[in-house]
Amino acid sequence: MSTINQRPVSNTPIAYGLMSLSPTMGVINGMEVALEFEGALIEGNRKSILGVTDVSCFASFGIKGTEAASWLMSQSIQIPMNRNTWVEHEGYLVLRLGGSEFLIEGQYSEDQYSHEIFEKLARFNQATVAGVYKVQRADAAFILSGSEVLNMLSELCMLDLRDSALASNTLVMTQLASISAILLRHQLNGEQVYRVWCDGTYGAYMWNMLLEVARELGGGAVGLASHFRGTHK
Amino acid sequence: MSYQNKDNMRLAKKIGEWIDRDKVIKFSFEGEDYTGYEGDTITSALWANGVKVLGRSFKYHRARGVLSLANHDVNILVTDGVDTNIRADVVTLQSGMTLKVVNTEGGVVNDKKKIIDSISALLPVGFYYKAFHSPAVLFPFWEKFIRKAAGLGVVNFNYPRITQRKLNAYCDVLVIGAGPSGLSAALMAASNGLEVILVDENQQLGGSLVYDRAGGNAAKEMLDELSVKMAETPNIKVYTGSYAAGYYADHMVPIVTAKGITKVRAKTVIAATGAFEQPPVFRHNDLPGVMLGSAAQRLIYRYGVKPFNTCVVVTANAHGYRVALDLLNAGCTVVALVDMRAEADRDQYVGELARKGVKIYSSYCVYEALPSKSKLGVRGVTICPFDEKNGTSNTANSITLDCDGIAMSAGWAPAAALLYQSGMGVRFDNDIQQFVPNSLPNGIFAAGKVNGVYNIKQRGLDGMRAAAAALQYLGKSVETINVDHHQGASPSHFYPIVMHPKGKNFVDFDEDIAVKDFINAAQEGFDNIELMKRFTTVGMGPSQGKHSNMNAIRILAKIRNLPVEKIGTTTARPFFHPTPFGHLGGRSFHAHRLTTIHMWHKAANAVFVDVGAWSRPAYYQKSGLSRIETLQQEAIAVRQSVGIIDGGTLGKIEVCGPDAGLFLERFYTGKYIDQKVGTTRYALMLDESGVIVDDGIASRLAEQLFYLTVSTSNAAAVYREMQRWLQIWQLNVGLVNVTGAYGLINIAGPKSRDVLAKLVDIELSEANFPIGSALETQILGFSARIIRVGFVANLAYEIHMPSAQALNAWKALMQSGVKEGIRPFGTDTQRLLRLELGHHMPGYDTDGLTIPYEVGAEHALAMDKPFFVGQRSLQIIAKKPRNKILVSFVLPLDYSSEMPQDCNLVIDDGVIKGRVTSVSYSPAAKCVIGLAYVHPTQNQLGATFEIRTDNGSLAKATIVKTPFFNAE
Amino acid sequence: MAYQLLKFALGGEYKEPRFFRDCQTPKKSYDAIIIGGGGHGLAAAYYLAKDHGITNVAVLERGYIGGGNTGRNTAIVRSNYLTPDGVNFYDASVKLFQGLSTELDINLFYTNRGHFTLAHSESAMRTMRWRAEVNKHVGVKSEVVGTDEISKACPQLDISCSGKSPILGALYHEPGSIARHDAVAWGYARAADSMGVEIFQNTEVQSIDVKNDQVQGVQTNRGYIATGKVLSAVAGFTPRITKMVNLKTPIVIQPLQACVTEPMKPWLDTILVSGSLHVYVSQSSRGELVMGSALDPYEVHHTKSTFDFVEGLTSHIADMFPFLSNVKVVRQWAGMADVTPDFAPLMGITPIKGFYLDAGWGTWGFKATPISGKTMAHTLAHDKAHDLIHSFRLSRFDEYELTGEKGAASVGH
Amino acid sequence: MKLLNCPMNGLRPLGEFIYGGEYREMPNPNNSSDLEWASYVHYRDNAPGVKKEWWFHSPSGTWFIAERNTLSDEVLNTYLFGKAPFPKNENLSDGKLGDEKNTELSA
Repeated sequence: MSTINQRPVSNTPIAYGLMSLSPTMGVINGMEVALEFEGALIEGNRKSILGVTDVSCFASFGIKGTEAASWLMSQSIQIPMNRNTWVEHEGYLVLRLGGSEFLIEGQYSEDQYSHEIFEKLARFNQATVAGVYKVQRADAAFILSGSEVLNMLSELCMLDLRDSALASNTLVMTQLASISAILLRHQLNGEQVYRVWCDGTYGAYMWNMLLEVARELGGGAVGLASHFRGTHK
Repeated sequence: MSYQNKDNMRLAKKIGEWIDRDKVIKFSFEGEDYTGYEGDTITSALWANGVKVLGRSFKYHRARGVLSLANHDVNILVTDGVDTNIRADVVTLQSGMTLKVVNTEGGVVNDKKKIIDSISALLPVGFYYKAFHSPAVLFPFWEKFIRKAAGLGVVNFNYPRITQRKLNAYCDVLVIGAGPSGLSAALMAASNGLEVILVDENQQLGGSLVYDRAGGNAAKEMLDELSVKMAETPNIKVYTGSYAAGYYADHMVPIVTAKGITKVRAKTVIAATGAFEQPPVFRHNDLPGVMLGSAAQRLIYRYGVKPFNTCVVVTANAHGYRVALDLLNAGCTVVALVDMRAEADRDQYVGELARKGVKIYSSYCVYEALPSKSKLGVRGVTICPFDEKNGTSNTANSITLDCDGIAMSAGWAPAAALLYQSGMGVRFDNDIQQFVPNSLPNGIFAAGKVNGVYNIKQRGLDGMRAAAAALQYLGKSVETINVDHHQGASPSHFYPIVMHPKGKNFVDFDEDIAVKDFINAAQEGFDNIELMKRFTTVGMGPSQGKHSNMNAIRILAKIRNLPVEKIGTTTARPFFHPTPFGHLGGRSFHAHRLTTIHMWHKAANAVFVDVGAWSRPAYYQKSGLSRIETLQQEAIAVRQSVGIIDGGTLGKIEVCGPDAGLFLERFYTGKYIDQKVGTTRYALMLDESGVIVDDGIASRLAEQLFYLTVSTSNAAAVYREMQRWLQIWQLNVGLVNVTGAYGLINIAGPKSRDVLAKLVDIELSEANFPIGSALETQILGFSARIIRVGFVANLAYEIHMPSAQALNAWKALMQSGVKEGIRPFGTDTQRLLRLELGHHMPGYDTDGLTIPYEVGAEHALAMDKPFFVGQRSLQIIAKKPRNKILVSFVLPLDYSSEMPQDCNLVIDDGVIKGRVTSVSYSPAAKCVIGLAYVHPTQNQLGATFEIRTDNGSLAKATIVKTPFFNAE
Repeated sequence: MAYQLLKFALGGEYKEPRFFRDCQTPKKSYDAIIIGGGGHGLAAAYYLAKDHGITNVAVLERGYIGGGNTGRNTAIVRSNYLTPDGVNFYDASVKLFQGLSTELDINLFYTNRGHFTLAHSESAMRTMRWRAEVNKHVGVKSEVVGTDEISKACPQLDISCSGKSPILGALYHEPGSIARHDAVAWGYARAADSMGVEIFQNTEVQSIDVKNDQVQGVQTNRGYIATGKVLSAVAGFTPRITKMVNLKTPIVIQPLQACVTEPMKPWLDTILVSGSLHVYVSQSSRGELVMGSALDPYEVHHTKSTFDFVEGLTSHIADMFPFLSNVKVVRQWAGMADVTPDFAPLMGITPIKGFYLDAGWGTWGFKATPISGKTMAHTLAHDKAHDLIHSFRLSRFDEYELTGEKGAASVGH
Repeated sequence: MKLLNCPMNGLRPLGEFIYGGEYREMPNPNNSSDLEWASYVHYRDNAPGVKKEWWFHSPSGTWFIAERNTLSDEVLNTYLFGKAPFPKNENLSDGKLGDEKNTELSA
């Protein structure tokens, strides 16, 4: 009997959707993702019109239960106080999904990556904490950027997502391209972007739908490298 | 031979016209070349060229020209060879168009089908209910002719699939109609800080201000003033050339544009939709050259086209006088103005008309229009004194006037379809002879003509009144605005119908329905407006009664001697205008789910099958092998060595917390409280009527953690039901749906243990990890759950891991099994494998009525528990006799006749006793095996029953025990 | 035939009589009262008079005749059901339909077009085989066919459904037909009236008088009418009537929507149904495509249209016929359906003596019009359910004897 | 598309919801007759009027009760099961919805 303990590189949930595009791939956070599709110039332009970026590689941790909020606070994690809102804190986002479920997502930054918090969270043991349950997550996660994002979302989502209707720290659990998704508006490198999470098994479908509309509107696929200069092969 | 006189009818440039005379457009119509200008509609360009016969009517194939120029000239449908049923009155002329009229035989001028018109007396309304059916054998013969006559344009089967974008938009106030009241409403709402969307079906703003000018400038000046304000107001989003297709619940109004649909969700809606001009009814009111007054005005001011050279205006309201002045202004000779009214207060225009030499005939009607020799146009009119009270014409004193056209203005019908759809209550206002809103739902407002306001100044004010009401509704404090009730003569005549013994006085131009048809229908008992509509088909044509319903109501009221309001109206259904499939359908969202191993399957030539939203390998195609052969090979690999299947699509649910066992005991039929950690139990789910819904495996991974696998197609529904029951039972349980978050791989077969053992650090021996074991461990450095299962083989393992690692795990297992000849298999093979073991599958071997007793699942029912869903119903059902039971059967080893199929019937003495649910040749059992429902009296080991195969032969099956082969 | 046409041309005077009398004042009592002047109620009245000689009958219609689901359906007639009882019942209806134009002397435009139920999955193919086997067993022409045969009957159909859900085969039901639905009601009304049945329009039943579990009469806006027998034939409104007699049923009212296109030259000769895409479509004798979909997803007692219905329907039809992109939908409408848990009707006697149900018609009521009329007339006349409708009795729900139609529930029509 | 107010997520288009049928009180299975139980399982309060119904908001996984007039299709009120006007069970919940902590958050 032999044991392989070398944890292999994992696949983004949209891997199947990337196959025909042959992007330059790289490993971030243990997951192989698309860094670049057509080069900085083209993608920079796309990004300003309508860019779609797969960020499923961001570390994430899910938890729910009546005591989830207090447990997170006991771990010195700042949480949003109202349901369906989110906060950003020291390189990670905390989404409060409904009242008692949380999704914590690490944000990529150039120099340091907030591993610490996720290492701490990974040590969570359900058997020892009453009223708190781990939610295994495998979302497909996206960044939507550029001037035409609302145009795209107005076709794919029935909700009013304009600044006037979607408060800055509010998230919505709704349907995008007819499947369930979490959506919020966020600042990234000083630009307003929209973030989308959906069940990873719908990831390739979602990626293709987002790209189909983005291309019609003058945008397209944008690699991680266009958003995060520190990411490279 | 050229029939059309081809006068150049184009006028000198008109202020505010919609055409660009610098841009000449060439096109052809019925084989002849013409030119028009950018901004013309097809109809306006043709009329400018003197072309008057633009189409043929549907039923009698009568020549037709311009009627409304407002999107209900549905006799003027053309095809450009690609698209069909193009509405020439509103569709913008494009360069190079090659147009032909639809539904003619030999062209619009010489249409051979016009013969039908001359035998129209044989074909009164409803005639087809009374003909052709007897003798019955001949009906198919007649039907061929009827079917040939049906329909308008010919569909182009090569037309491309177009999917237009459908967008969602939001606003405080949606104003529909950009005439004076709509514009005023939008401006008022916007100036109070509201977000406004304004929509109008015409290409430019202004409504009747564009064309209803009475030969003067006042309307144009008012429009200019409003346009300046519009330009200064940023918070109005304007959609022109776009129509509001219907009103739907909670103020949702789809706006149809050339490029797609915008679904507007408004907080309030103001309908300033105006009114449709209604034709007076007289003999030959349908000839090319007879048109509505507003159509003549549209031709003049929008397109710079002269409607007639010499004309008569027939009217029953003030609008006709305005039309006459506009016609004079356009250089037409107005021979006479015929006013059907006895003593209307003669308005301000009478003097002006008289000064300009127009003779006015009061209390006269147009008795008939006189067709030209070719019957393709008007050569004159016969007018005569008219008693409007009785509707009688004094033909003894008739006068004939020469002219080439007639403008008609007898009244209006409110364009109230959206208001009706919103739930408006109406009353009939006798002062204006119109249905007006009596009650409107919350947040819905009406303004302008549709609200019964006709005075031009009051229309603007009424828009502001509606806007103020909308503002108040939204909580803004503004002063209420009051609008005067209508003063003076009615804008609509109470009965603009002139009888004629020879008929052809048309009410509905779409369907060629004349006055007599209504009288006859009523005589036959169809004297309710809805019955009349169905019997005569009035209002059922493509214009949906926009120019015919009101006259039909008036005629029925007269026949029944009832006031109009007692007749009521027909229901106004969406759409306001016919709307294309490509717009309505839009982009199609065909959501599908893939496991992370999908790309591996694809590369390995998997043949996929849809299971709900999922795409799963059914089997892996090998070149040179049939599907059946492939399945059997995959099955043999599992039986002899090891096979592997992607089960990532299975539902996976964690049930956690102190009450988890109790929860499962209520939700499923079995017992779980005493289940040992590290073991699995069967989980059978029933509905409240005792019917089988789903089954799966419950693995107890920790004291307070059960891990449930449920079937792929039921996963979402099972989780949903768990959530609901949990709310009702209020137990201390947490539910987590990890269907997408976990990958699942099943390796099965005698060598599966060896293959798996290389990758895990646990003892997999039979003694240590027997069937029914489950634990959490590590594989490839990440945590995984391993469950010893027995669905497809006696030795098999499910490995559950985070889905991002599933492909790695799959590859590692494939690698690990190279020596053993590991082979992937799909769902089709899986069905065969489980059949060989004798397992039934919910949804496959059960249907929507199957109870546990019918599939031998008594062992799974813990009837001694205090409660489980479906238990009480089972107690009732248990007392009843069974009428079917699922049995396992084999066919003789040498069976070589027609192969039975799933769903072939079990027949006993000519009576259906059951059916086959699963059947296949089994390579392991080396015979045909299957499951079938039979009557309980047939159920004895070794007994035989008969299956009727597709070709009708009977296959004799023997009931046997399972598994079907020696599995050890 | 020639006479039928010529008589309109001769004489000049239009001599056609009323289809049925304009009844205004009901008698004090009738032998039977039928609530609902749709196809079913009028057919029951006709067969009561014709088959059983019971002519002292009033039909009470709240609105106008044929104004409910009779005038709102997509006029499809077929008998390819799943259970032998269902197939036999509807087959008897098809047979009555075939002779009905002659019997009622009105052209119902009953036209035999053939009916394809398309299967887009292996499991749908299995269900098709099941239905075909049962149909064949009781002598109804249905068979599973492959895509070649579908293409032959309808060459315009994109068998791949735009690549989204390829068609694998179909259940072909040769007798599938369409008819002019309004005319069915008018024909029965005229025939019933001619035998003495009185039809009252604009007559609403406000309550039903029951004493000692026996019907005594009905209260209407035209006054009280005594009777010992009341038939409720008001699909879509059944719960409002059963509430009057405190009778519990499993019916849930759900809207069913439909729409039509503008007329085009006939090209679609068959009736197509797709359970997976939730659509059915045929082309009427006017040249319109008549299209429908599955039931609306929740209970509501009104007939308002929804936009999502027409969005979904057009998208799916365009998958089947991509060239329709610029063909236009003219009108949409809705009806209310009595939906039962086992997708079979509720017919026959009830625990209240003299109160009979003709209900639970879901989306398949039109095609049953003649046979429901005939069997309900029999049931009223004998105070005992006709054999053909035994499985449709209300008490099956108390007895846990639901019909097997539930087994393979899908879009049918 | 009609709008429905999810107590946890606010006003949403109907397409985000799944109808869960009429809310019915289950009779005590131990002391109801077979007929009473069959009636509970199969029969419905089906005449038009204001009904309590189950609705499920799909993207968030929220079951709730809606009071709806089935004649006008007007929704009068929506709330989580176990909240007013139902008698409240102070015990426990599934830890997702309807617990006291969550309700305090509904600002």
